Amino acid sequence: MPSMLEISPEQIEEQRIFREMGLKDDEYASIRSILGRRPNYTETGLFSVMWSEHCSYKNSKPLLKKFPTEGAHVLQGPGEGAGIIDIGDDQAVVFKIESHNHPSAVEPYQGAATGVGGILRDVFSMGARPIALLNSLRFGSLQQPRVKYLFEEVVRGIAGYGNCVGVPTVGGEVQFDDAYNGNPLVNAMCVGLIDHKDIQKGIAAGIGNTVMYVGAKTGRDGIHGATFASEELSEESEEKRPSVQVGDPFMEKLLIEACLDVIQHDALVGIQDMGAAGLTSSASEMASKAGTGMTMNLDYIPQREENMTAYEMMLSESQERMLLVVEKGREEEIARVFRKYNLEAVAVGEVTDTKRFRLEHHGEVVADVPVDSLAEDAPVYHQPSRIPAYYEEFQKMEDYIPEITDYRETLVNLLKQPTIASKEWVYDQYDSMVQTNTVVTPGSDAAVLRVRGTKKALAMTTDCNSRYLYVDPEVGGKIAVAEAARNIVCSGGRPLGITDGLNFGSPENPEIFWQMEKSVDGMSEACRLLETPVIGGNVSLYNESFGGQAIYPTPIVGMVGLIDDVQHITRSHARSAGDLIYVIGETQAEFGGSELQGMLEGKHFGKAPSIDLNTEYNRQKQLLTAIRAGLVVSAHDVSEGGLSVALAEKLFEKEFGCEVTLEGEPVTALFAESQSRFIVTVAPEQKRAFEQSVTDARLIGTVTENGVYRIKQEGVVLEEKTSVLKEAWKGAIGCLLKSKV
Amino acid sequence: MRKVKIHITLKEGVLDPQGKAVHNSLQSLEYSNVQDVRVGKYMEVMVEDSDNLEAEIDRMCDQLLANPVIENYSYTIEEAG
Amino acid sequence: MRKVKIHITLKEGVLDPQGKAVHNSLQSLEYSNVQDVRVGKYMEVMVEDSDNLEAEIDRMCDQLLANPVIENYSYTIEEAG
Amino acid sequence: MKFAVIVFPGSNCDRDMYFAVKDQLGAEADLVWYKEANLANYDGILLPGGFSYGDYLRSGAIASTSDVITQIREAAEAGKPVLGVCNGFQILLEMGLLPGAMLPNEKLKFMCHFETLTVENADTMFTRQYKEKEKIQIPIAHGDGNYFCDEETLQKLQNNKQIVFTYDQNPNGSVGDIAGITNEHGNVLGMMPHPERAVEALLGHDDGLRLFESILTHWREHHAINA
Ligand SMILES: Nc1ncnc2c1ncn2[C@@H]1O[C@H](COP(=O)(O)OP(=O)(O)O)[C@@H](O)[C@H]1O
Ligand SMILES: [Mg+2]
Repeated sequence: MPSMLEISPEQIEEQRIFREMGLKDDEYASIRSILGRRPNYTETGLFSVMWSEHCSYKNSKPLLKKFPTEGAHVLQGPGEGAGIIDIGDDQAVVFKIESHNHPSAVEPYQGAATGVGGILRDVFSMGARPIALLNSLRFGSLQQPRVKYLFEEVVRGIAGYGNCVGVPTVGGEVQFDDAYNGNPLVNAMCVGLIDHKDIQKGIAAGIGNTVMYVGAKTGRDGIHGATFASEELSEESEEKRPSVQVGDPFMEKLLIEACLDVIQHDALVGIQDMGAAGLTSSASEMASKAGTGMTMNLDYIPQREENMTAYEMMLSESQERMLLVVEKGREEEIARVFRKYNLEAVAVGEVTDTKRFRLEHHGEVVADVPVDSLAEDAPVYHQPSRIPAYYEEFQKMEDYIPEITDYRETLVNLLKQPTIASKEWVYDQYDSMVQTNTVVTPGSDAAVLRVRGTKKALAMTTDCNSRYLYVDPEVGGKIAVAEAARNIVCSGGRPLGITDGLNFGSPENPEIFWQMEKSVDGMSEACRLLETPVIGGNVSLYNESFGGQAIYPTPIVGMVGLIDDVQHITRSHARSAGDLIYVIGETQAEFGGSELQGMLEGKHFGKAPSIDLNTEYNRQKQLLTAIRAGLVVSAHDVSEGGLSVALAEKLFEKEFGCEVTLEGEPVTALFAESQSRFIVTVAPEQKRAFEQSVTDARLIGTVTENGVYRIKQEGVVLEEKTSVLKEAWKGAIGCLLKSKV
Repeated sequence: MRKVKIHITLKEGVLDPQGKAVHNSLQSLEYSNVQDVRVGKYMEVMVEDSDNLEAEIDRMCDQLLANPVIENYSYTIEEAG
Repeated sequence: MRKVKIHITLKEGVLDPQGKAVHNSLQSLEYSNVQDVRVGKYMEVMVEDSDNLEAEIDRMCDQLLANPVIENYSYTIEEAG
Repeated sequence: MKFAVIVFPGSNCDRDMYFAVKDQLGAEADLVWYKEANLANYDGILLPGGFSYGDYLRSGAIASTSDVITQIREAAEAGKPVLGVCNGFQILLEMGLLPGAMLPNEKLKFMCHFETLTVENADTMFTRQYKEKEKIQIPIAHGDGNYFCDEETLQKLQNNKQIVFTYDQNPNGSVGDIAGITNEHGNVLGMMPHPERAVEALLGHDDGLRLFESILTHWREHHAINA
């Protein structure tokens, strides 16, 4: 848009140009009344990005209020770049998850890479050193060439960025389902470590203080990225492609080190990353939070391209940029810190007492709006909600019981399902060890990192079985939180809290909104009962593919737990032959939304497995107590594929065998996905103590040396070499990627 | 046999971190007259001649060799030994 | 101002993992007439003209842009806007 | 003995190297920013892994043209131990302190996991605490670890016993399964696997610690003789 020919305020109104920017008619009307005049082109742009779902949460705010966000150890709840939880010794853990779904659908490598870059900035802008990355991914069927391409490139992009900045990628999850064929999900989580005294806030306080810009130059990248992220994918979004941003992890690495240096400087007042909606959101939010105003002169913004307009600069989503507020007169001291890293810190504005957001460019005022109107006054929508017909139908169905004759073959096929198969193809591409703190690398239930210089360690995981959420969002929401907690507990940790990545279809569809409501209800209840407050998160809506087919509701749970003593760290793999195998928890004929159902029927339906959160809580507590007492050698939760899969996964690392005797109906016992179950191994000498400690545990067999996986019930039910099962499981994803379609 | 020489470059306006790093490095080596560096790919593809070679090369580039979201390509076709 | 177009290619005898991968992908996409692929780099360097520009470009390439153990380089110099 | 861990823009295993030397080996070490380096006061030079200058252009290429390189070369010529790990190895190759060059991994993927290495020469200042042909577990984490040199150079490396570590299962396509080589004099070692990541049993294996211990004992003996 050449500046001389900029569209006039009148044209914006008459030709409804604001609609192209994503604003609705009544939103435009309320902007007009806030300003008492028609907004100009730049101003309309400011509102369009700040009032997009991505920045304002206008559709999801009423739901987010339901989450429990408080807890004794919460130092920072939702609202800042990332949440913070105390871990003792004046240290705290900082974490947050963020989605980059739409950019990744269009340009998977850069979309995923910049997703990682963005979440890192959220964490180090709090003053924390990023110590770990995780990611939660959803793709369609690997039979489709486009899906293969997306999958390979997304993983490469995550690796390319994370490996280069030197933050280990230690865990995550990947699920494959047709529901994601046209709309993959890429959610990245970052965990940081901080000393209490270093905690920063993104505020523009102190009238007269200087606003400084640091990092990469501003180009025309990702203009309208934030509104783009809030639109359904359409043929048109293919055309918006040039807006895709490109990441520079090298620049990010310099920024991390420089920002961690600069937070030690007493001239620094506030710091915030430029995320979605770039300069606009960082600047206006910093001023709004501080109750101040801000003036910026755009002539000083470092620019990568020629003739950039105010609109373009303010909406650019160029990566690797930060905004600082520093004490007036001390700009040079701050600039010097950055210069060491060959970075330039440039004064671009001033904190004012006007509560207005005022921008100058080429000697003219190009925007002047109340700062709170951008950051606070976005409309809030209470979308109508309606129970989907499919759900009512599912609830009326008879329980689905699969018919299986060959248990061995069924197990092998389950192990080859890409959702269950080994994710080594993925995580081998990630540097999971840099920073030398990773005690448990990917491949166990949760990743574990020791806290250097202490006895403590942190366990972390991301989880969400969206099939359960599809068949029953409320129950599925509970399960997502509970499953994450199980993974933390199995690793020897006490769950501290969660960050949530809410990925849904269009909230304007009442049935989708119902999914959102119910998911959040279920998650909230689980968070309350399991004592894991929500300290931050991200909302990504309009995840629908070309045909308008919405994804499965996918509220990803990122959880961090504290392990008091590295001695308590426990892995999922069996460690010695001769150890006793126990199952904790009951199994019922629950197959709705199961992996087996998907495999046999090609779809998911019926009722989700039931969950009783009190039982869940008590079991987790008992198991954790036993782990801390040293009674447990290995622990693994039972999830997709049921007991037979969980048991196999326990044996793979050392290719042990097992002798297990089944109870009850074999198909259910082997493959049902009943919740709140664990499978653990215990040394024979701890038998009594363990059984006294974990009252729900039942002995089902032993780990054997001979490498044969054998399950009996009045005769052998299932027998196969562990190595054969492992081969099926380990090679499945690689095979699918190589196969021609 | 033909030798197809393919140049793949970043579209204008797309950030080129690699070019930037090379540029900075040349500057610190005191090549002060360098104004800009852009880094792209160069491929030599040996291919049997066919009637619609150009169409085929276009298809290859669109499908695999270049990333149309951020890259442009161009090529020349030469006679090869 | 001059635009220097630099081609950096792997020396003969040096294995080209990227070229091989591209070749394999092309084959699985059924471009069966492709015989070989080599992948190199292509750079565009904008530079102010000088008396001994060629010598300078040679030096840049030797010093930084190409690795003589595995790579060859060649370039052309064009007038630039 | 005092080590300098050279930090380039984009180095990211610098702190790991520092902690390995300081906390596990118990020797003195400093993190030395590449622009502020004065290496005369150090007895050993460590070039850590990471992505110096983003690994743009070629891994290690841009770092190998920075000012500190002269001092590293001097230290090497003075016979001080110089260890380059991963990106550090790539820098040593680009500097020409070690022969050969690095290509992308054969499968073109970054990879990160433990590998079994064979100690091919236990008679160097870096490996004297190992046994010849000993198998050790050290992790790799690289995208460009496919070591290349011509036949003649390979012959020379073999004849001079400059090949110090080989992979048991070549992960990246390296010529001769090479994981690490020294210069002719034996005081400059470049290796792709990360010994500094294998110095604590808590993190999996501690086979890497003896590499650092070797340097230290060598230095002590040498130092005792001089004194
Ligand atoms: N995208 C990914 N990135 C990194 N690690 C992953 C990813 N996906 C799966 N993993 C790792 O693979 C292992 C198995 O994952 P998963 O089957 O999802 O475990 P669980 O069911 O116990 O949550 C875990 O250690 C997990 O962290
Ligand atoms: Mg698990």
